Amino acid sequence: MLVTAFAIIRIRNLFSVVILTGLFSLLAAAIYILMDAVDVAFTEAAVGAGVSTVLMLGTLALTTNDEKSTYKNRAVPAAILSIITGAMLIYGTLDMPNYGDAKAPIHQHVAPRYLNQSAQEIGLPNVVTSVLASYRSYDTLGETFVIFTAAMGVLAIIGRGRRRRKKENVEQEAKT
Amino acid sequence: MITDHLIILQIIIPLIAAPFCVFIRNANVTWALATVISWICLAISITLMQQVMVTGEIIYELGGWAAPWGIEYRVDMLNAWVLVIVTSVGAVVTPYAKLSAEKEIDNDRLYIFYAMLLLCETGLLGITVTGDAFNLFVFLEISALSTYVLISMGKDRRGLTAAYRYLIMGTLGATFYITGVGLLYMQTGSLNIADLGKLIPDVADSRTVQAALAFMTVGLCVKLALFPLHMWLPNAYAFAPSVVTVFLAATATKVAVYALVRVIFTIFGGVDILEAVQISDVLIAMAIVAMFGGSAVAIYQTNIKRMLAYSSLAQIGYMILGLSMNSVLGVSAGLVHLFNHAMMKGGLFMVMGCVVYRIGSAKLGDMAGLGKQMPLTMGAFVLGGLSLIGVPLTVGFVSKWALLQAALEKGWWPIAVLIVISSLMAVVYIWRVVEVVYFQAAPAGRVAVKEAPLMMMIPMLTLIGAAYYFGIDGTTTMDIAGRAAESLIGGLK
Amino acid sequence: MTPEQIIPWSIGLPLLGAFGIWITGKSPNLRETVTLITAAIVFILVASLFDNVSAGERPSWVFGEMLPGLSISFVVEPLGMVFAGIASFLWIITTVYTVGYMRGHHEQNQTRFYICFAVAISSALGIAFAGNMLTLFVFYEILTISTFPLVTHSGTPEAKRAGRIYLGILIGTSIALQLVAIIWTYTLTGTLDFTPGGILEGKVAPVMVSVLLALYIFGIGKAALMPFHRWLPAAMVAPTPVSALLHAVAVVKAGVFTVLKVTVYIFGIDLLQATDAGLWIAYMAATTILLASLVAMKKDNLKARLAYSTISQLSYIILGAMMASSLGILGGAMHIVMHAFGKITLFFCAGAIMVACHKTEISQMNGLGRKMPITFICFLIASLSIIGLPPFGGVWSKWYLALAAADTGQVIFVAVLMISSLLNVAYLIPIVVRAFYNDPDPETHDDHNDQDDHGHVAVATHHPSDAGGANQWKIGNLREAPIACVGALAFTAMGCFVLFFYADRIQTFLLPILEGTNG
Amino acid sequence: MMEFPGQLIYWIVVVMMMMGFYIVIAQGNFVKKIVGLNVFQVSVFLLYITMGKVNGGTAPILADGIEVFSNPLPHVLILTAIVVGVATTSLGLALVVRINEEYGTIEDDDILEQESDV
Amino acid sequence: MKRAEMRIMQHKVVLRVVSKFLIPFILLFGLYVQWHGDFGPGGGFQAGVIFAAAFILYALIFGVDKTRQAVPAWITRCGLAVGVFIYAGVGVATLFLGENFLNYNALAHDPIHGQHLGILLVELGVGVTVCCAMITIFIAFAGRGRK
Repeated sequence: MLVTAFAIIRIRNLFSVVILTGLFSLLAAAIYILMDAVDVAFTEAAVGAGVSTVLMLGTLALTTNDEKSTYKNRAVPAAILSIITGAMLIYGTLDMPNYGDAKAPIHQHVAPRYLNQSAQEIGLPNVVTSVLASYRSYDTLGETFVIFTAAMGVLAIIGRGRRRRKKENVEQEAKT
Repeated sequence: MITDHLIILQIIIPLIAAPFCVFIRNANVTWALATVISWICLAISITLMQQVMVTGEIIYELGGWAAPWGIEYRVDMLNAWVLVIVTSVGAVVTPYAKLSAEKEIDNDRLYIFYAMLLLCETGLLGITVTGDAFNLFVFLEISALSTYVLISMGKDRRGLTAAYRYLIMGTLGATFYITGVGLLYMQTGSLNIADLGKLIPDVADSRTVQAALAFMTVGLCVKLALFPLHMWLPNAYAFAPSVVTVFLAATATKVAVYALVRVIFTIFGGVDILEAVQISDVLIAMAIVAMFGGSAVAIYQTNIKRMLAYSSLAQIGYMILGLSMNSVLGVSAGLVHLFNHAMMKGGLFMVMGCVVYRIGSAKLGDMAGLGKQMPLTMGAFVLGGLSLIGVPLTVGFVSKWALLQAALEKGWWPIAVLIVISSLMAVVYIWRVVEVVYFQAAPAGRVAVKEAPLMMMIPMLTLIGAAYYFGIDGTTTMDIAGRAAESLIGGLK
Repeated sequence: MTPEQIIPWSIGLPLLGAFGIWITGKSPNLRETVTLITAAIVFILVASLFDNVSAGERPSWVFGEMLPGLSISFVVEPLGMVFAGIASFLWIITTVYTVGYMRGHHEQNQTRFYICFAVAISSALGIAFAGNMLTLFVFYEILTISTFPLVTHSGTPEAKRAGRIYLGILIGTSIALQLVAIIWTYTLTGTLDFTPGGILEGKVAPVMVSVLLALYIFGIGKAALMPFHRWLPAAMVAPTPVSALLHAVAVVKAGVFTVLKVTVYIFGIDLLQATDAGLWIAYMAATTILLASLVAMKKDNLKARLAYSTISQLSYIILGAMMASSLGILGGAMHIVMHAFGKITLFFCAGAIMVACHKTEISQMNGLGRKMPITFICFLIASLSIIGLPPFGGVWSKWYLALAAADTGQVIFVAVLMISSLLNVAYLIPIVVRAFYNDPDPETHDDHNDQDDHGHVAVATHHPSDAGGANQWKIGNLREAPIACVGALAFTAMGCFVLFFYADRIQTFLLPILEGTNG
Repeated sequence: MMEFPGQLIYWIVVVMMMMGFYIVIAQGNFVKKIVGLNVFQVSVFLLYITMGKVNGGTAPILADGIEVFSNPLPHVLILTAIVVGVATTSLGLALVVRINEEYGTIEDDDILEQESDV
Repeated sequence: MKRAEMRIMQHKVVLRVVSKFLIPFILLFGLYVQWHGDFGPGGGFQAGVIFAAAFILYALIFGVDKTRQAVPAWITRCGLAVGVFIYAGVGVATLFLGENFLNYNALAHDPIHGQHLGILLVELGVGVTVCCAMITIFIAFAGRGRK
């Protein structure tokens, strides 16, 4: 994955970049499965590798395929900023519980109830679904509205009406 | 019965109204719907405010699941206050929106515009009432996405790039925020804000928690456009449709400030985090730079919407300055400025909306001679400008008074002086406009301009009037802000 | 009406009047009647308070709470009573004068002019009756803003430039210095009410007293203490009635009035005496007195000369306040009255000359006294009063000031007062002399527009050259200004004389303000 | 360094996050910025998922005979976050398409140049 | 994907046949994921995406116009709204039944049944919205390309 991410930075051909991003998502999905997050992996594969890639390809089809210039002037400050932020995070990780440690606080406070009692309270085997659709169903409602917003937004931005008018403008410009 | 569910009604009424707009698709009907809804919201928020005053904190368990397991809504003085700010601006903006939006937005998209406006308001309200750190993120995104769309809907193509840049910055900010939430969750196992507040003191010296604080703060500072994370704001405000600018300027950054307050004083309140890790020094420094940078750049702007946007940056600096003083006075100064700035900046941007409606431009040069042609509108501008400067009898004075007092109480002389100097800079940029508007003759080519239509004028005068009403009677607002501040700081000392 | 009710009425009535003026703006006669009636009623209202106050009552009225613990409230006490009395009384006279002047001068936008004027008077009364520093500050700012359109009335680039200086200095000093001082006081004491004997005693370190005092005194830009005096000469581009009432009476007196209020009721004379905090400001005031007089001598433009004279005279009052003795305070307070009558007369004369003969520069006034004898006689009377010669009112205030200076052992201030009186003579009397004894210049008609070497006055008069004749009141070879103008200025000149005899009444009336002090 | 192996996976995640972050701020191409945003977000998702993992646990689907489960809550959160992510991406891309139509380019520098001309 | 490629695809017979064959199965799989989410991985969101994928495939192969004929704009647009209505409606229903918002226990006498029903309904809402959203977004992009 690291290699993929690095390749995304270096490669200038946007088509390849997009394909690599899809690959990156797929790899992430694979890792999710390793980490027992099957639902997430499913979604990531469908969305990250599927929908996003298709949309990006669609965008590229409408715009351009190659990145044009280099942005050396920004590279150094950007790198410094990233490194500082990263260092901050690494600093933060130093006090984290070990990976996979079952005694970490994260597994002690809220989660046990979902695992132990959802069977009685909700009655579904898939705890993720129980949490998603019942315990934290309100988040999911919000999520649905996010998607709704995005879809309406895309309609507003590149829906049909505007394009038609735009085309007339272009024609007019071409004439003059 | 229904009073028990007011909190949730506050959110879901506008939320459900948004898809209705999609069904209706008729611009006028959706507008009427949005207006009615926004007034209902205002009524609800005021009722909530009264309830909170009587009964204290109100808790609502969504889905019937108790707090750390489910998501809860939790309204105290502070939220109720922010709710009132957002809904009252919403209630004034929607009537205003009709004409302005018809002029500046493609008519076949108006229904989407109103849906987005409702969603944006819902998102902001959702951020405000929620007691759950992750739920906050979800509503942050609802409001953010709808904001991007709203900004891009104008006819100026620069609105598109502004929206895009905001999208990048905003998403980065939101991602920073959830990174921070994740780190906190890792250390405590909880996502509930109140619960976190209890758990944090035990793990406060963990480096993870410190990193979490840093990430959440940075993420929210992007949203509230604190210097140096403000780059998205001026263009977004300048090139968005006027009515969108009014709404955003008066609400969006305020809610982000609120979220920051929650993080600092509720989540990290138990450990007096401002002192503990010296964030306050950093915040104060940034706030002061914002105050000066914002005002200084504002002086050189030729687009007045942009000028006001930069002035907003400076005003955000005041708010953050007040909050980072970490005293009851300081925090209440910051909180009261939330409201006050919403009134005056909303009013000023409404003036600009009227100007754009009539002359189709927000450039200073094009506004010459408007003082004669649009006397009421321009009079409102002067009044709003005076408030921005902080002249007595205006809300700006109330905030500045409180802020200065807080600074002096701490014995921070230089800061008091800086506050004063920066408000003098406001004199300069407001003055530039007054001069052009009143003292220059209208350009010869321009067709005679009429006064703004009544439907835009009334909301505009309402906001400006409010800026004076609450300037003359600052006790109500100061009292509420003071109580909110006490409840925040009180938990800490 | 009870005294308590009079307060809101007297402040609110000018505002009502302003509204009435706006409504009747289409018909000049009606409009000016409204102004006059309003002015008269306001004066009657204010005057009716006089007895209550001199009987020791302190009528008060609270408008509302602006900030928690801080209300917009009003209390009438002798000092404010005096100031309000002068402002409202002179408003009537100025209105009469204005009618003549504005019509004679064919000014534009007269309705706006009258409205702003009424608002300015309302805020001056607000300042006079203010019960605490915050209220005072509020009206102080309203006064600044409402007079701004008057300063830029003519709309010329010159006027705009002046307006910018005016607003910049007044708003700048008030927000940057005065407001800070007010808030500081509030954080120290928890109150801003004007209290006999002051509120700061024992609440502030002696060293900081002088810092705080400096913030106040320099923050009150309207008192025109150098180096914040530039706005006053700049404001002379305004029509003369404005210069007369506002920039010789209402605005500048609001400034020194505030200085007195702050000295007496915020700091308390005792505190200032004990700490000597005011001394260096007194030196500043003395410097201002002398420098401004010297500058005045060099000005050829009449209104500019009068403006610098005003600056110099205002510093008398500041000096009186800063000497921190009861005599000084009394002298200062009386000087508010005396100077008001004197200076308004001088400005009226300047305006009359401008209306009748279109002269603005002193060097053009040769022999004018023969054409306008009444005007110049009044000018002489007012000059003598300003200089401080008996039998005119000005002598008393100067007398008290000099006594105070001698009393506090500051001989140098006595000297300053003397020298400045001489300078007064030097810059006022030659005008009269020139007008009466020099031969008139050959008639140069209508060249007054561009004879403006000092850049202070550029009153655009757009009437054709022969229309000037209609503005004059001709009897034989006399060419006086319209009767409304001449009547007004004669009346105020009379006032200078009358005040000479009533000075003791004023003094007894003012004495209670020193309650609560030992000195 | 006892904790070295335990933290290593976080560090890898952090490095990826920062690569994404770098792309967003350093690259001038609008599509690539969005790609960077995706990389950044996916990395944050990974961070959540990694902290939800319990050694020896299985996917949180209740079944007889299994006692140890990984923490389901991060999964839920990330499900939501992924959706939000794709919503943002689609909106961003829509904007890019429009920007390309209006400006004829999707390079930051070119657009800045065009805007400064106006 | 290039526009040219897209157009070529519309003429490949094999693709057309295969996809015609495939699309029903994708739809079926989508439905399975929708209803099976309670037990295994999956749920409304994933199902919605898969369901939409079928239409997207159709659009890729047969062109946007044909897809638009099959699924008119108003259907997807209303679908968007209907989906969120279902979700929010469940919440409102619980409100009317006297419980807190989204407390499914109110939906049936037995809390467990209530929870089942509630989860099923909201997952349906999510599925509908996501599916329609994806189709809308895709068509907006693809529709943009044709000159």
